[in-house]
Order: sequence, then structure tokens, then C-alpha cells
Amino acid sequence: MELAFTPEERAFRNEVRAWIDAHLDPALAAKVLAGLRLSKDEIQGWARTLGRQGWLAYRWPRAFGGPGWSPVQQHLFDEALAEAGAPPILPFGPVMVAPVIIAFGTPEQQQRFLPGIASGDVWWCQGYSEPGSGSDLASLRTRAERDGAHYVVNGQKTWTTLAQHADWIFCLVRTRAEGKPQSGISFLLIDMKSPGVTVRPIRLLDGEYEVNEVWFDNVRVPVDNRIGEENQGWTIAKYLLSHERANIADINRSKRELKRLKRLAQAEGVWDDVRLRDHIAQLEVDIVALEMLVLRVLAAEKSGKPALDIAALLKIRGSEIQQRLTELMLLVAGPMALPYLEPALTGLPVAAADAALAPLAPRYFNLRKTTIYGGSNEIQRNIVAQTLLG
Amino acid sequence: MELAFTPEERAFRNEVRAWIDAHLDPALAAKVLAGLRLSKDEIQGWARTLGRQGWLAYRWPRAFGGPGWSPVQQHLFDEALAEAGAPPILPFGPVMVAPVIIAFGTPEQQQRFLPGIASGDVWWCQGYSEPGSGSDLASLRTRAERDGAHYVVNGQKTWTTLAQHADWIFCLVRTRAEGKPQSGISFLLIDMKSPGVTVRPIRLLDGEYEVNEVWFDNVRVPVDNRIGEENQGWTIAKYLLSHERANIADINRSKRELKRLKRLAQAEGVWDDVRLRDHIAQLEVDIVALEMLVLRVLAAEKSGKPALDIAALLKIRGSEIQQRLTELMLLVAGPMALPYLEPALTGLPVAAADAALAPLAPRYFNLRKTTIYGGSNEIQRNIVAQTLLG
Amino acid sequence: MDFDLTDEQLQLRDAVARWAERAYTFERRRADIAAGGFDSGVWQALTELGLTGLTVPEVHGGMGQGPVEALVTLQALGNALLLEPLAAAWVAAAMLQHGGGSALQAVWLPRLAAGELVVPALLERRSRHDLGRVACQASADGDHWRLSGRKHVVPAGDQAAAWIVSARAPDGLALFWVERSAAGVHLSPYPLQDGSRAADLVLEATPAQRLPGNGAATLQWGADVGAALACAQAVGVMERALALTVDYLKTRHQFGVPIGSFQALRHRAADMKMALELARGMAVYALLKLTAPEAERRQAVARAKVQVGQSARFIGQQAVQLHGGIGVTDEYAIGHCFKTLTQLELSWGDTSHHLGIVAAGMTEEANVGA
Amino acid sequence: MDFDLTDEQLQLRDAVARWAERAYTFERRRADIAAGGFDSGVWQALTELGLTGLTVPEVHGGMGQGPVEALVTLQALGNALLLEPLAAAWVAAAMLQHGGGSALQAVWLPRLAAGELVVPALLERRSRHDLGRVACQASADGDHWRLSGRKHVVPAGDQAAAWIVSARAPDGLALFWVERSAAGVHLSPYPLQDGSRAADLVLEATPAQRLPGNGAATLQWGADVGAALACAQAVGVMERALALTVDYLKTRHQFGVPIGSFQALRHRAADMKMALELARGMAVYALLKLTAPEAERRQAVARAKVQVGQSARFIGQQAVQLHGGIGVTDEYAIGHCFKTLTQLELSWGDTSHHLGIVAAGMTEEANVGA
Repeated sequence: MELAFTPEERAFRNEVRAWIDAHLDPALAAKVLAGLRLSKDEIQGWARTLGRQGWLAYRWPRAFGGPGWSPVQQHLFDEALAEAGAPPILPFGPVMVAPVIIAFGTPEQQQRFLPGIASGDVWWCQGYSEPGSGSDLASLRTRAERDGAHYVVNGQKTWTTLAQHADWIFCLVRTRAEGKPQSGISFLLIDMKSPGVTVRPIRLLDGEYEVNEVWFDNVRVPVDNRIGEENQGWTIAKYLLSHERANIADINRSKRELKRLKRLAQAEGVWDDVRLRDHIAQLEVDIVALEMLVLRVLAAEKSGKPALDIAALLKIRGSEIQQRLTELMLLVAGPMALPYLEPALTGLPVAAADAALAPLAPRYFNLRKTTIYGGSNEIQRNIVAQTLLG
Repeated sequence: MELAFTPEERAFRNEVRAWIDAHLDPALAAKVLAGLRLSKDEIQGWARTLGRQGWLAYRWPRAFGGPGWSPVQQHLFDEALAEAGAPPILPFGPVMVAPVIIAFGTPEQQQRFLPGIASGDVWWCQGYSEPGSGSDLASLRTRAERDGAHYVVNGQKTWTTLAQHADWIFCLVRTRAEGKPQSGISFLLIDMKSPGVTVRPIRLLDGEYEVNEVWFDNVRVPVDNRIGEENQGWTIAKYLLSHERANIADINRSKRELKRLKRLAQAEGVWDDVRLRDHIAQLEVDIVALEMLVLRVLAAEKSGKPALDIAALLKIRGSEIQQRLTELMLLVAGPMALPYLEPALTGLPVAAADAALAPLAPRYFNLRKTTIYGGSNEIQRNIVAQTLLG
Repeated sequence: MDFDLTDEQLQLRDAVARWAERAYTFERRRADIAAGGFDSGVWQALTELGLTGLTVPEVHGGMGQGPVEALVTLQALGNALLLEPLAAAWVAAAMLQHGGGSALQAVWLPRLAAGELVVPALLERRSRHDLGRVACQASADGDHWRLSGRKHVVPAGDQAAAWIVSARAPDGLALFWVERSAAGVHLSPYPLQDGSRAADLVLEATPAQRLPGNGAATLQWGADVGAALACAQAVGVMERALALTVDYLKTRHQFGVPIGSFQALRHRAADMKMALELARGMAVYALLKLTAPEAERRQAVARAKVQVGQSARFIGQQAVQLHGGIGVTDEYAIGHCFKTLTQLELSWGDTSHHLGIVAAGMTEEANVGA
Repeated sequence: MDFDLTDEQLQLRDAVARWAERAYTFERRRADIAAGGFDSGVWQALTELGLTGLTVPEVHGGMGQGPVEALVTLQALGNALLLEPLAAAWVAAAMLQHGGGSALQAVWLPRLAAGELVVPALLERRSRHDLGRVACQASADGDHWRLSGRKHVVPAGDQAAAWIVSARAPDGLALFWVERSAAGVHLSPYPLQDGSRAADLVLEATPAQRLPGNGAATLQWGADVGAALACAQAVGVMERALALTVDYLKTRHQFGVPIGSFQALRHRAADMKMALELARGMAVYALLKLTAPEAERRQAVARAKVQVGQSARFIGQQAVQLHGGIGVTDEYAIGHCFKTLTQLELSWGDTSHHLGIVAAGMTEEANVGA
């Protein structure tokens, strides 16, 4: 047993850090570190920068253009990005649909879709949830009916993250009404510019437009855009869920946010407040304990024995900690965080109150989503219980 | 709205306090306040003292020998007993079986059983739970078969509190195998000296013998000992459950124990330890909030509108607070509470460690029962949810 | 000991609730938020209901009502997620009655009853929850005073006719009456997280009238009244949040059944009910203890704010969680309940602050009755 | 970064677990408790397995193993609810190697490996979790020392051949080697809550040998080793508690179904699993950080003890709760798991104590790797 990374791994991290240092605009990093809202261009610009280096596809196999990094290297890359304040890599393209295309797509599909994902040029979103199908995803009702070389898609998706910017959406659609609900689902790629696609951004309680409703009204989708076999969609979705696991705890961002919390406590003059300090100390313990869990999963992957039973725990604990971080920042700031200063949320100047504290309450509100999305924590506890009790 | 008790209620409380002061042996009170184990004679002696005053039957209607006190007076009596360190009134006779006999018994049964309960001379225990029937009480299997003027009882009860001292036991028994489980149950009073009754005390994790297994092997019980109609037992049990509610939160004992916790913290030199003090302050808030809940239930009873939906909340919160009190006392005492000094638990001298701290850990262990017995807190939450959600 | 409402109190509660249901719909509230968070029509209606003068003595044109009436009113308005600063106005009225002196009272109490808005302006950049941390300076200028400093998060601050402002005078902390028309007043309004309106108030050598009472005592009185009223209002919000959640659990289906049939969610709802009932009792406790001697009053209010704060956070977070996705949208009421509860927890001292007061003032006794 | 066990470590773990399963049954343990809580036959067996000398260098007749071997051994023995003070003996060995000097080491390390029991005697009536609060007095008497004072809760104290005793010397806190045969030694044995044996140790001008190393540093080293080993042992107990609980949930039926089919109980089991896995990782962390510089080591051990203490309390309490009535009896193993976990939480500094250390030592960084 050994806690420390190897000299090679540390050297790798230093290289990554140096590269980020040379390529990440400090003003953009400052926005990220201050918890400000980012524009489409800011997010996509950084993705393209990574794409030019070949690092947006950092989790892909070398054969498909990935850098061929080990799980530990991927983790160290995530860590370096997080600590530097890089804009988040939106997972829908490089982390979610790409592995599906790699695993289930035809060579033609791979050649058609992967380059745009790897370069950051094509913005993807995920069409899974529907108004009536959240935790019970298999009950989804958006239907795709075969019409020659096309599917005709009708239905509605919701909670579609950043669909308002997206070029493409990958969807689970119903291609067969009979049989078990799981057995009639297919995995379809849909061009957002197709006639019949309508997007309505949903205002969230922090005032931000981050998710959308997406309607499909007789949208014609070439059969060539189906990944895998017809009615094989559920298998693909499960594969994707297991693939999504790696960074599910978001430990690296939480480590960075813990530092931000500590700096905030110092700046607000409550670093020596016993009660708040204890809360921070407890959270530090929680984060170290989560990091040990993450490292154990990484080490297990490294030795080829993936610790599958820990993934749901990572999601539960990781999301709780993300929420607690925002909660404590709000408590540290106190009533001065109450003004809702819309311009300050994107870094614009405001005359009143204190702009630096403005993002804290919206972020606290926004992060309530982490225990809801990606399989609510109640669903995750069901999964853990299933492995224990059958 | 008014928080204060009326002048009459306060005068009543002063009378009760004065009487207790005159009749309660200070040495016995000291044992109670130190959390020591009491002997059968100590418990029953105090019950008889109350009985001579007519106060053991303090919750009974005046027509049956009770003092005719209001719910508030009953509460103030409980409070005065608790704060003075009186031994607990065991509920099985005066608080549980007596109201059943009053409500469902014949005049003959009332004349036969109530005087011994009111005087404290007859020790009762409760035969409900069975090894296979805990939360699912209606599945009980101890059967009583009619044989002329007798029932012949066979089966086993468990968790029977202090049955090793008991003269009589009231039991739920199965008198009909067919139909819904609830509809075949009868309520039977059984003399513990009957041939075929065997009692085995169960050692609990604090080393105390407080509950028992009770076997019935062809025990002949006169039909006259049945309360209510045959197969009406479930109705009686439900009546009793609703009657048991009054002091279910055990608020008065918790208020006393909070004072004991504070004195302990002072004696152990941790009264100014910020962390422990915060824990105590939190518990004080919890106890005041529980007391407000209790007072609201009392006030509602006073104005004839019993707040039934709050009863399960009282049980849940009351038991959690009782446990937390013992937990905090243990944490205040720290490692010096680790020695298990059997003699010190009954007040006998010990050479080693510190006898005063000896009861703390056993009490912490013992009180885990409070969230299990009398309908586990999980069952109570089911009840609360039922009232909310159907 | 008695927790029944009188017939008059029941009538008041019902009248307020009826008005809210009829006139203060979720849609109107949404429009009010979009329009800046203060609706003078709503304020007018509250005035007509007698609420702006609820606690003003009858001799000054008010209704002369007490804590219980304040409690039932704010609970009903909390339930409706009221944006307008009625509670803050009552705090100002309470401070005026406590330390304002007869001259100011004679002029202003009737105006408050008539619907003129006066609010306290106490919070500064570094005060967090300790309103005694005051940097605003007061200097004597003949027979009046001049104030210089900046106050934050003043409720509907730019809508007020006057403010009660805390400042540091040469002889210690003092309170001042500052009128809207005074020189050197600068206002920067903004919405708060719950959509209500507030402002920064900047004073530059602004003429002000000193309240004759003991400044620290009146400030503490105002803080205690404010915290107790926040408790009452929060209970109303929590009632709404639990009701919405129960409805949702009954109607939302997943896996072919209402999600309210899943035991883990049922127990969560039970825990929310517990949190609500504990908070409800403590709100009553805080309001009824407002008339107790200062030390006892302060301890009682602190205990209540701890419980209510904890209940508010738990209920707010769980209500959102049990709603799933729609819980985090702006379009459903539940997210607004959550934001309002968050704001109330952070107002007039947060949970941690009040736990500190409880811990510091703790004695051997913890009784609430008698 | 690597958390695999070597083949040798796996063999050690399996050998210990096999011995426990075969020879250290629940029935034998029960008999040991009735006989006073220390079984010399068990100690002999542990000696034969090489465990008393596990951490003693090979040159002194031990196995010369490190933290990982200690971890896997104690986890297996914690799982078996071992009563005998192997961990305390290892702490004594660690202190002897840290500050004992070559003369004492040369004599005693081989004896430890051979199964002679030496334990630390550090706790005093007023020390609670701060072992630096020492009232025991040490005065020089020619070239040796004399100690007077009282130590409590000394593990199997009356079974030991010697004790490492903390005392206050004229030049500060110091550690002393006191042999069983010394004059003025009085012992009062008693069982602890978990059934293991301990004793009060009273010294009256008892001759003692001073450990040459820095007393405070060696004491801190001992406390950190002790806390880390308690973490390892607790993880073994928690594994047992969760396994027993899962079995019970699967087999106990109520309302016609296994109670493990009720979602509220299923989620509780999931939370217990979470608590166990977090604790497991932190036990590894504490043991691996024992070789770090003192400040880092101390902070790491404190973090681990906080997590393990919280997990232990949660798992212990919930395991009992989910067992219902039989959970509070002496007759089933689960109650013993609970008591053992309680005892481990209170040993070598409780959760609150260690949270204080974390809070006091907190810096901007919180990384564990690299």
C-alpha cells in the first residue's frame, strides 16, 4: 500500500499544470474561481483549446484519438483543471456520447461524429428524462417510428442541460411499444437544427437558464443516426451509466471549493469563529474521506479490478459534499449574501452590496440539483441496498 | 394563548412537591438521581407510599378511586415526581391494564383487580410481544383454547419487562385461528403463579435483567379472567395504545436528566468546552421544543380536542432525546466511564476508577431500547406518514 | 397554559388568509418580483386590512394588538410567501414604541397605522449577525445629529418614508430617525434572493433625530422582535412547503405508483412534519416570551430561532429534493418556499449565531411553563 | 498510489482470520468475559502466531512488520471482537522503539516478541482525552526515579509485566518504565464495558526507569499510533456489525416479508455501508500516514479518528436499532459490536477531541495523495 503518486505520475501532473498555466486565460480562471456564470463562448473556447491539444478526448482509447492515459492520469488531469479554475468540460460529448459511439457505433459513425467531439466544435446535449419519466427512466414515451430510411420522432424531453446551445442531442426513444419497457428503447442522435425540434429554456431558482424542455414534432431522423441495434438502447444507456462513474464524486472541484470556503472565512473575519471553523473542519474530514474512496476506486481500476459497488457511494457522498460546500459558503457570508445582484453573477460591476458575495446564494440554490440528477440519491441508495440485500 | 400555568395549577404543584418532600426517602431519591439500579422493594415500596395517598391511580376517573385530576395536573404530578427523583411508576398496572379493566371489565373484575393495582400491592407485567411478533404484533401465536370454564394457554411471550417480579400478566392471546389475524385475539389476565408459567430473565447489554421470556405450557386460566369479549382483544390493545400516549415523550424525566448532564459537565470541568457546551445547548433547545409539543397536546386535551396526530411525534422525539441525553453524559465523562463497575451500579462501594461515572455507559447502552419498544420509531414514522399521505 | 386562539384572533387569521388566497396569488407575486419586489397595491391592501397598524396602540390609530395576533397574521402571510416587509415595519413600530419617545411616537405611530413605511436600517458590511457591530458614525450638530455610513439589505429600503438607523455616537451605540427627505441620503435598490426588494442606504452627514431611549436596549428589543417575527413567518412558509410536498408525493407517479408509496420518501415526509411541529411550537414560545424580562426573552428567542432555523433548512431542502427536477425551477412555488426559508434563516441572526446565545446563557433550568 | 495487499500481507490476514474463526468463537469470548476479560491461552496463541512481536524488529526476535500488517491484523481481530490488548501492547512497543533507548530496547523488545505483556498507563482522572494532563509525580532518587500517582483504565493492567507510565518530572513531562515487581505498586482490576480487562494502577514512591527520549514526543507518538490502531480495529468491528445486520434483515420476517424488503431499512443499511467504506479508507489513511512528519501525522490521525468515530457510532447505533429487541440483549453478538465500537470511539481521544485537532491545525490544503 502506498498513498503517494509515483514519480512518473507526479511528473505528468506537473506537465499538465504547466500546459494549463500557459493556455488558460487568467481572467477566465478568475471567473471560474469566483463562481461566476460563464458564457457559451467561454465554455466552448476552452473546450476548443483542449481539443487542439488532443485533451478534450482525454478518456478515449488511443486508437480513437485519445492520449491513452491511465485512470490515475485522467484523475490528475481532472485535478489540475479543477485547481487551476478551468471552465468545466461538459461531459455530454466527450465523456458520454463519445464512449457510446466508440463502443457501439459503426466505423462510419465514428468517423462522422468523433472528430467534432474531440475538437470541441460540436456541442452535444443529453435527451433522457421526460416529464413523466425521471427516476423511472424506462417508462419514457418519446417515440420514433420507422418511415423508410428515417425515424419520425415525436415526444418531449426535459431537464436537458444547455440544450439551448446544442448542435446535437443523443436521445433514448421508444421504437417498440410491446414487451418490457426496457426492451423497446433505441439510442438516437438528432441534429438540433432538424425541423420540428423546439427548445424552451427553463428558468431555475437561481435565475439561471441551464436546463430546457425539448419537443420533437414529427422530426425526421436518418436511420443511420441510430447507434447500435434497434431496441438495444437500454443496454447502451446502462453501459454509459457505468462509464459516467469515473469522476462522479467531483472530488477535485470540491477540494478547490474547500480552499475557496477557507479563504472566504478568512476574508469575512470568521476564520476563528469556533462554530464555523468546526463545520469547515468536519467538511475537510468528509472531503479527505471521499478522496480516499475515490483513490481506492482508481487504484482498483489500475489493478484491473473495478470497484463497482463503490460507484453509487461516490455519487451520494460527492453530491452531499458539493451541496454542503455551497451551504457553508452561504453561512460564512451571512446576510450580506442575500442581495440578488444579477449583473454581478457574470462579473459585471454593481453599485450596491458586495459583488463578490453575490454568487454564493444562487450557487447554494442551484446545487440542490446534485442530489437529484444523474439518478437521485434515493435511487443510488436503492442500488447500494440492492448489492447488500438483494 | 398563555404559557404560564394558572395560579391554581401552581398551587397544586406546590402541594404535590411538599407531599413528595415529606414522603420520599432522600437516600432513595439520591439513587434515582445518580442513575443507579433500584431493587424490587425500592420500586414497590414507593408505589405503595403513593398508593396509600391514593395517587398511584392518579390517572383514573374519580368513580374508580382516582383523584380526578385534569391532564395538566397529571402532568404537573409527573413533573414533580421526576424532578424530586422519585422511583418510576411502573405503568403496567396503574397506567395500562387498569384503564382497560375500567373501560372493558365487568364490575366484578373491577372490584377484584383494581384495588391491588391502586395500592401498589400487585405487580403487573405486559405479555404482548412474541419472538416472531414484534412490529407485526397481530401475527402473535400464543393460543388460548377453551376448555369449559378455562382457557388453556400455550405459547411464548418475550421482552416482558420485569416479569421476574410480577404477580400477574396481561396478555394478548389467539382464541381463533381463522379470519384476519387481528380478529382472533383476546385479552387475558394470567396469574404468574399458575402452573405451567416459566420465566427466564434475559441479560441485556448493560448487564441488567430487565426483560424476560415467559412460557405458557398448558396454563389453565379461568374464563372470568378475560377482559372484554372473546376475540375483542385487538380493539382493547388499540384503546390501550391511545391511552398510553399521555406521558409518552417522558419530557419530565428528560428535563431532570438535562440538569444532571449540566451538573456532570461542571463537575468534569468541561462546562466551558465549546464543543460539548454547544451539544448541550442544542439539546436544551430540543427539550424546550419537545416540551412545547407536550404542552400543546395537554392544552388540546384540556379544551377537549385531543391532538392525536402529535402522539407519534412525541414518541419519536421523546425517545431520541432520552437517548441523546445518555449519549452526551457518556461523552462528557469520557474514557473514565469505561470501567464496568457492577457493584457501583446499585450504589455499593468500589475501590477503583470512579463509582459516580459507572452508571453512564450502561444507561447509554440500555436506552437504545427507547427507539425500539412501544412501537419502534420506524413504525411511528409509518403512522405519521399515514396521516399525511394516506 | 392555553394555546387556543380567541374568536377575534381566529377571525383575524381567516381574514388575512382569505385576502391572500384571493388577492395574493402566485401569479401576482411572480409579476411583483418581475416589477422589483414591492407592490404598493399590496401594501395598500395590507393597510386597509389594518395590518400595518396591527401593533400600533389604538390611541395612535392602530389596532393595538399583541404578539399572538402578530403570530397568526405572519403565519398566514408566510404561507402566501408575502414579499412586502410587513414584519420589518412591525419591528420599526416596536422600536419606536420602545425607545422613540413621545414626540416621535405622536407623529409617526399614526402614520405607520395609515400605511407609511418605516423600516430598520441596521445591517452593515461587517456586522454579520451581530447588530452591535456598527461603524456608522453619528456626530452632534446643534440640537440634532448627523450620520455618515452605509447600511445594507434594508427591507424595501427605497420605498420607506423613514428609517431607524443604528450609529455610533460619542457616548455609545444609539438609534436615529432618518427621514427620506433628509439631505445626504443615497439609495441603491436591488432584489433579494426571495424576490423581495431591499436597498443599500448611504448616509453622508445626513441630519437625523436621536431616539431618546437606551440605544442598545432598543436595538436588542428590535432584534428580538425581528427574530420572533421571522419565526412566525417561517412557520407559515414551512406549512406551505409541506403541503405542496405532500400533494406532490400523492400525485407524482413513477414505476407505476405514486412516489408517496415509497417508504423512504414517506419517512422523509414524517420527518418534515416533525420539523414543522417543533418549529410551530417554538414560534409560539418566542412570541409569548417577548413580554418576559430581557434576559429571559433573549434566551427564549434564541432557542426558538435555533429550532426554526433548523426546521426551515431541513424542510426547505427536503421539499426541493422530494420534488426532484421541478423543485429547482423558478416556475413552481416550492423553490420559492426554499429560497424564502433560506432568507429567513439568515435574517435576524442565523442558527449558529443563536445557538451561541443559547450556549452562553445556559443555566441549570430549561423549563418553558410556569 | 496503490491499495493492494502483497501476497505476504494477504497470508497474514488470512492466517489471523482463520485462527479467530477456529479458536476465538463467540462462546469462548463469552466465557473469557465471565472469567475476567483476559485469557492467557488466547494471548499465548497470539504470541505463537507471531502477533505480539509483529512490529518488533527481526533483530529483536520480532516479525519486523509495518503499519499495513498491523492494519490487516487488527481489522481481522476487530471482526472477531478480540478482548485481549494486542493494540495496547503494540503501542507500548512503538513507544519503546521511539523513546526507550537501546538498553531498554535490547532487554524488552525480545520479551515483547516472546509474549510478555507491557502496556501504556497514561490516563488519569482529569485527563479525559488530553494525555498531556498528568498529575503523577516523578522525583529523581539517585540514578533512578520514583513515581507517585494513579493511572486508570490500564488495558489488562494487572496482567502486565511492566508499564510505560507518564509522569511529571521537574523538567517536564516524561515517560517511565515501571516493572511489575517494583515496590509500591497497587492494582485494582475491573472489566471494561466491552468485557475486556483493565485496572487502576496506583504508584507510591515506586522505583522507575526514565525513558531517555523526549517524553512529550514519544507520548504523542504513542497516542497517534494508538488512535490509528483503534481505527483499524474499529473497521473490523464495523464489518462484523454490518454483516450481522444484513443477515438479520434478510432473515427476520414481519408482516409476511423479510424486513430487509422495507425501503426505509434498506436505505439505513446503505447508509451503514457508506459509513463503513468511509471509515475503511480513513483507517488506511491513518496507518499509512504514521510515517509522515509529526504535524502531518497528527492531523491525518485526527481526521481519521473523526471519521471512524462517527462511522462507529452510527453503525453501532443503527445495527442495534435494526435488530430491534435482540439488539439490546447480551446474548447476541450485535450488542457486543455496539459496546466495542463505543469503547473504541472513546479511546485515544473521542470524535470531538479529534475534530478540535483538525480545526486547530487546518490550513488551506486538504490533499491526501502525493
